[in-house]
Amino acid sequence: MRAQKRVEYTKKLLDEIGLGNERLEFFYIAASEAPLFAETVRKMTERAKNLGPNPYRMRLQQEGRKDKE
Amino acid sequence: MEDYEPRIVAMLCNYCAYSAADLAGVGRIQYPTNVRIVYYLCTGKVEIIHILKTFEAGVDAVFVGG
Amino acid sequence: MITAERKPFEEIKEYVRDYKNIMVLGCGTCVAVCQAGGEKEAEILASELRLTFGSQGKRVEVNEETVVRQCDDEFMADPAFLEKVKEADVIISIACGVGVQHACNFLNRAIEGKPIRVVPGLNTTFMGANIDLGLWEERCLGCGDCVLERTGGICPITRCAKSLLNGPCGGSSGGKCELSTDIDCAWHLIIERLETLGELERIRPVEMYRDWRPSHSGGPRKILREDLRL
Amino acid sequence: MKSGSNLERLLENGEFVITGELGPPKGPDAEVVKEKAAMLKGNVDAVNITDNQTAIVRMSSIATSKILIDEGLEPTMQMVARDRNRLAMMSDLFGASAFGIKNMLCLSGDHQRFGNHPEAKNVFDIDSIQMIHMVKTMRDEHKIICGEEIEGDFKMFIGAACNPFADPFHYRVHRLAKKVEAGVDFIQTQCIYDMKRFKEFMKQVVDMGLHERCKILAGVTPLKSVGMARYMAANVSGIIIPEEIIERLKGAGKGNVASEGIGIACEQIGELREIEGIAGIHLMAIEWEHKVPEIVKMAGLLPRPTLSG
Amino acid sequence: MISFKLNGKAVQGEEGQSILQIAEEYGVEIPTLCYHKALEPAGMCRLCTVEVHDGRKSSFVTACTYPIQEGIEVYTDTEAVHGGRKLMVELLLARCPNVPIIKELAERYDIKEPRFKKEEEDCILCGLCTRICERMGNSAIGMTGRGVDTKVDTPFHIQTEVCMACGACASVCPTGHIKLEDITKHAITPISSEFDMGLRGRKPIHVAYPQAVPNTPAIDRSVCVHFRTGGCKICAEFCKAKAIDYTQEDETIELTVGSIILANGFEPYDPAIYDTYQYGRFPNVLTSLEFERILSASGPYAGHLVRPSDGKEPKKIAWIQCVGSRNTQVGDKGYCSAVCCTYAIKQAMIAKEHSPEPLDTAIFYIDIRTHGKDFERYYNRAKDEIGIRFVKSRINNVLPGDEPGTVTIRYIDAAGRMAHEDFDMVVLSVGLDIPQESLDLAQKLGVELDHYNFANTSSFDPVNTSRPGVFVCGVFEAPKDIPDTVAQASAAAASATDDLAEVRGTMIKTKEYPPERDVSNEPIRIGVFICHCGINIGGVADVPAVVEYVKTLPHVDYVEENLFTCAEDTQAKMKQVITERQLNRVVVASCTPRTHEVLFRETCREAGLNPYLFEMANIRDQCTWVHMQEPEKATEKAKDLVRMAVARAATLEQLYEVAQPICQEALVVGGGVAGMTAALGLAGQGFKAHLIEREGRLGGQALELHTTWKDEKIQPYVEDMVKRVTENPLVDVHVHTEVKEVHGNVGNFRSKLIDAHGKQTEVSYGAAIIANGAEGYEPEEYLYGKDPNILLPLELDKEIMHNAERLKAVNSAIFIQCVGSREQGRPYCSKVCCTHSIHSALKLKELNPDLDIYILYRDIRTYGQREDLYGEARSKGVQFIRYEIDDKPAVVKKDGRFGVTVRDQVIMRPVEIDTDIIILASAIVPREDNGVFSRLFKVPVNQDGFFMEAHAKLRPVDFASAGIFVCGLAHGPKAIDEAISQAQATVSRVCTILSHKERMVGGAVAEVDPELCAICLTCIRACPFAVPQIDYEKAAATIDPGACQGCGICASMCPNDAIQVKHYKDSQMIPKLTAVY
Repeated sequence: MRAQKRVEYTKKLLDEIGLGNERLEFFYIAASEAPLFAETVRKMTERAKNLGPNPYRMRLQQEGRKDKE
Repeated sequence: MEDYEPRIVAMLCNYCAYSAADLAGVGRIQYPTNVRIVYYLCTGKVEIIHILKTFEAGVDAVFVGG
Repeated sequence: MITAERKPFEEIKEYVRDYKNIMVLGCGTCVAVCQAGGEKEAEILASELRLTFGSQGKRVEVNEETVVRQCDDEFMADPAFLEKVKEADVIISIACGVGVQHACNFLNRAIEGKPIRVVPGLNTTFMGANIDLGLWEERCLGCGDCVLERTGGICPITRCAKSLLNGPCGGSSGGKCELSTDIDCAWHLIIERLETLGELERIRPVEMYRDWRPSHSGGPRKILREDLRL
Repeated sequence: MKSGSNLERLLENGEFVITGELGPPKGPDAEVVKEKAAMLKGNVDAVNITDNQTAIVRMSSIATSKILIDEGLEPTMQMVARDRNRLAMMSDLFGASAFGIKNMLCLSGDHQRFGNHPEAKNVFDIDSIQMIHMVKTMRDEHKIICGEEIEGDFKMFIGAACNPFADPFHYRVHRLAKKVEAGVDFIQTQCIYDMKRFKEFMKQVVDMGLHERCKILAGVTPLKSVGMARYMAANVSGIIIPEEIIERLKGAGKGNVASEGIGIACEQIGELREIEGIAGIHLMAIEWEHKVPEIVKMAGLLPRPTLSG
Repeated sequence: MISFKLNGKAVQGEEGQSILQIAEEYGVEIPTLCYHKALEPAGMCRLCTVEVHDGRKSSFVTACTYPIQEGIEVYTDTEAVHGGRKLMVELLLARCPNVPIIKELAERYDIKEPRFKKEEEDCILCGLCTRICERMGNSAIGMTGRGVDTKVDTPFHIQTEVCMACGACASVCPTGHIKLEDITKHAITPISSEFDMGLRGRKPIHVAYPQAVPNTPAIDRSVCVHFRTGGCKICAEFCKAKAIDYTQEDETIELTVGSIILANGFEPYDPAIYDTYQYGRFPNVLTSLEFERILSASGPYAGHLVRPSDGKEPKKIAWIQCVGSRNTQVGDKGYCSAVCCTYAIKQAMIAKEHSPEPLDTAIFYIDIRTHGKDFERYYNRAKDEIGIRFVKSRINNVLPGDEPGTVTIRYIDAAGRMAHEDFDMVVLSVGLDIPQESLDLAQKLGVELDHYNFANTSSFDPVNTSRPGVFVCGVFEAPKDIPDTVAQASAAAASATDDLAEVRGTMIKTKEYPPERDVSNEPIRIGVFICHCGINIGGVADVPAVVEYVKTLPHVDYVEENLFTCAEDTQAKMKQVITERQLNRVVVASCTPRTHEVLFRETCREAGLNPYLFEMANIRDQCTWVHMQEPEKATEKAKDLVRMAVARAATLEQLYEVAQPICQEALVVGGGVAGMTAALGLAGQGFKAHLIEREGRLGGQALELHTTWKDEKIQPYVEDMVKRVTENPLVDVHVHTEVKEVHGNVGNFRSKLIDAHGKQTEVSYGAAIIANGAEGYEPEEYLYGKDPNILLPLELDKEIMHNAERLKAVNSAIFIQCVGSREQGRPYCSKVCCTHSIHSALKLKELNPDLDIYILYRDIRTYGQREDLYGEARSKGVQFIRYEIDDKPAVVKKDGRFGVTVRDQVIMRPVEIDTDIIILASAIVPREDNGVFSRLFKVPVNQDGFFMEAHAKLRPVDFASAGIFVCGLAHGPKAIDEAISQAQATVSRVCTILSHKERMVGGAVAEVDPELCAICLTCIRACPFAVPQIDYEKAAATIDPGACQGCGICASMCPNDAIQVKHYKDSQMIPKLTAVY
């Protein structure tokens, strides 16, 4: 409950930052719900693919390359 | 959009989602390799800064499972 | 307790967009208590800034520090801390308005040869109380002339939207203010309280015009205790 | 005589008075005021001119009042504590008096959040009761608040509002007593639909003898439609509309609701006349000024009395 | 070791391995049709032909049969090889043009149409079936005929006795040619999964269900071919751990014990024996247990709600209640199974949640019996908010519906009319039945059973069987739900150990550990142990590559790979390595910490290392098992997971738990039957109990009760109990006493007690039991208090006890049920009133058989064997009239008598009945001082004002706060036997604390840094256990490590990061998270 609310708040922060709230999600998954867990991973992977890479990492990598040059 | 392999961190509670993840293993339910699971005794311990730092580390998505 | 809330992130971002080395300076007392400016919030804001600028390809260094109180010199006099301040191009103070001004003033005195830029990260809101976890409510405007003795300990100046002094206006309904059912009618509360005290008589006489000079209408205020001065 | 206004004189004479209300336009067009004034002329004894009512910017109450005087009507200038501090109030009162305005109504004012400038800073330097006291002091002691003498004569018939339907109900009469204590000459009430509660209120008023120390005009607003009734009941704080009135309007059937509303208003006026301590009616036909003659006539209040001198 | 080249790449293998085996190991694909790992290769299909160079010549050989040789060069996909294979496939296609696998191969080799004459065969004569049959030890089939007439057949082409229908042949046949029914004379019965109620199959080697303990596969000897023929043994060949041991036999173990507890449980009633419901005939008529599996995410349809006949999503489902319960005609199941109403409601609710389309659910019932705690509220929600239909009815029969797969229920409705309705699925709410094994066991033990075969017990000793020393709990005692079962289990544990208290702990062996090394000043040296887990990890991920990678990580001092890290010999070696290399952090990359962390931590301790210096990477359950098709990615992921674990390991700190002495006394609040039972139980276990009673005498509500529903006299029992309590030297009775203060926490509570004279006493105790009872609702309705002939149940009991003559004189009596219960403001069932009223009615009938008695009720809730009373009452002429909540009976006075008007639900018309006395079955309501105890002990009450247990099912008598327990009416309405059972349960629970001299506290608990604390009070307000306090001297919050539960809520809300949960600090979690790249 509290964790979910904290995630909701953090989603707002991600919007402010510009990463977008969709990069974060909270799921209720009971101990017996293995198929749901797998489905959740698929869902989040699909979502992350659609969203594209974390721009912060991409920039870091570019900077890293520049530094090496 | 470029084709890339996203990296995802899942912060999972021992009693719920982490157990479900283990059970998925026992049942050999296949799912994408992109996820890296981090064990939490309880998702109540997942702090905002944990999530932000994980994004700072470069991950593409995070999910919390309770 | 002084309460505050975080300024919109967009606004903070705009303040510091031109700087390379940013320090987020938390304040560990009042604004920490109201979950706006303590160490945790400092960490979060710093992380947010790194992520947002980083994603835009802007290389910035963002560090966070927290002092016990920004409204007192001694808590900021640590040389190691001042060294870090010196390296920063801008300091986002997430203290109340007092702390921001005081930090700005002190740091500029303490560090020679480099003007220190301090910008606020919070909007200081009110003097209030933590009514329940996650809920703060305004209780005092600091009007400088307290009437609580005759209003059953409930402040009409702060808690009545019109600061009325002679009872509830015609908009009071079901114990709530005409502004919103989220707001209690202060006068309703006062009347109830005085009735339980058996002191309703106390608000019978017409409360006369108020002298607003002790409040901010008299300009910035000062308190002087000669006996305490060195 | 406190002001020598028509309203004051009729009341002193024991006439059952009727006052109307006119909302100034949202612009400088004096013709609008004049048109509305024409509908009211001869049908009411004085006309309240609202002061940025519901915190929506309109032509100033003082200027509108002046136009009314020019049209041969008697205005009651309303003044709210929301927009002026004591300096502005007193200077405006001097000006009003100079224009020949003889009645005024002291109000707190609706909160600006309801109006078209919710971001404005309010004033509330003094409240409505203090305003009553201020005007009374100016009139009776020829002094402004700080104690300085007023140069010249200042006359004003001082009114205030009272809402018997706001909460806490049992305190309402005490608040009225405070206004009386502060020196109010007449009271206009919020519009009345819940007659039972109003009678209860008036009994308290009479028991405390307040009706002998000021004149009380009962507020009446005819209901134009079922929608209006429902809206007012739900959204205007301090208004109670009993379900049976809404049912009656609904029962009137299509096309007859407005006349049913007028009928109800007339019945109410009749009933209010019978209540001890009621000196008149304050008829607030909101954006329905053209119906005022009909209502006043139907209620048997025409012609309006005139007093010589 | 033989080295050779495979497609130009140097590879290695063992002598005797075939080319095919090596190719598979190195991931080189060679097509096969007749090859099977478990069988000797035959080289029949020749599809695996490859080209081999031995330095002198090239030849084409079958890879499955050709042994590897030093220096040869093997090519698996040259043009010549390809051409040869293509020809093979073309020939096969001509022979079997319609076999899917052949068609697939043809497509791969780009063959549209064979150039040869097509036949209509589907057997390719690969011989897998005959070879596997031979391996199974049977040889029921063989190749018959010659040349073109060769085929697989049984001797003489007739079905054979020899074939056991094991199905091995069919399972290996690549083309689907083998039809078991052509071969065997035996019935072909698939092995059905017991856990999935036969809705799907299982293998002879299986784990009973995913959460089974131990989670080890076992061989089902009754179906394993090896145990029938001596053949097969394939599993032994494949198990890398060499764990298969066919010689293991059942062992007879002799135990000498002081007590025996029977917890045999039940079996679900089998509705197939009765054809009303067509179970077993219609596929969409299911038992509730089958439906439970369908709803389960791990069930046969992965949680998708579909019906078995056609896999369609149902739109309408019906539940039929009382199948195998409350029916004396069928197998004499006259009792109520007590659990079915609530479980049916639950299933209907979940079914609605699971259904993507709006689902219509209807429950056909006789009486809804939601008498359990909080169940009535659940029923109301189902009815009023969720929209589940409840149809009061009697079922006539079940017939096929109009649409295929649908089922028609024909029933008689509440008004006695015939009606019918069609459903897509019908769920039978089957009752609880005692299995034959339990009857045999009871007979062996000499334990008496009642006429329904439940163990005979008395209300006052609900877990004692007729034989001393043998105890019972759960459904074998009486039908009951999980909370009551769990509570009763604890009760049985308490009773069974009562006589054994003296020898408690005498057989414990204490483990000795070497002294712990203080590593705080050592440079970090991490040892990483990476497990192959046989092939579970090593078969997917490249473990050696992970090892090489991990060696490059900072602080890593030592890395090794193990076949099984958890194996005993590996553990021994691990300890040795830790000591030798002075490792101060240990990481194991293997399975899940949920099962194995304890073991490895233990290993660390045994090696003198603080157990908190251990971290795990889950590279099996969450990596190789779930990425079996992607070995490279799994390897990369394993590296990441180990890197993350290593990053965290470097930050770990040694944590110490300290021993806190336990005060071996208990406080019992409330001197009623529950409180006294608890106090006596504790005394029996050798612990002192302080029994606090607010009134001047012990006994509580029981002092007003006459007999139990089993006709046991309550007064002598209570008197005896009071005597035993008063005389017991270990029970310290405080009457007229109240609890004023409660301080401390589990193991060490302190309280101030104050008696009627204001005298204060201090007591210390290690645990507390709240048993302050409840009281009867005093009705304002039905003229109560206005006439002495309107009585409450306890007042009637008193009359029966002391004034029976008066009762003999009355002509009629009316009981009104649910007075103050099951209505707004008190939406719970008071549970005991139906039974009490019916029992009282029978008592009245005993006094005066001519008495007219009416019971006005809403649902009769005589659960369990109490149902007998209901039957008896009806047979003795007690009239039952149902009324609805919004149409309650009306009572008026009438010439010294009363007129009671009630709407008869059958004739739908109000009827007026005259009566002399009225008994109001009034509610049980919580005591007002529940609020006081709630504040004092910091324990919650539920919406109705009764105390709320930590978990309704798993911890029914515990509070969430450690060391405080609840029993009896304080917990909710219940019968005397249940209150006693709960009281005994609390004894057992308290003993788990008091039986230790000390308890270890600290470890992974929250800790405040006073320097950072702003005393904002957030932690104090947020902690669900009320642990944080203000330390005024330090001017900071402080957290008692003994009381902290380590949940971390305070830490996550602390604005200054002043609170950290040890072992889960930010500085320990963030490095792990950020090591993700």
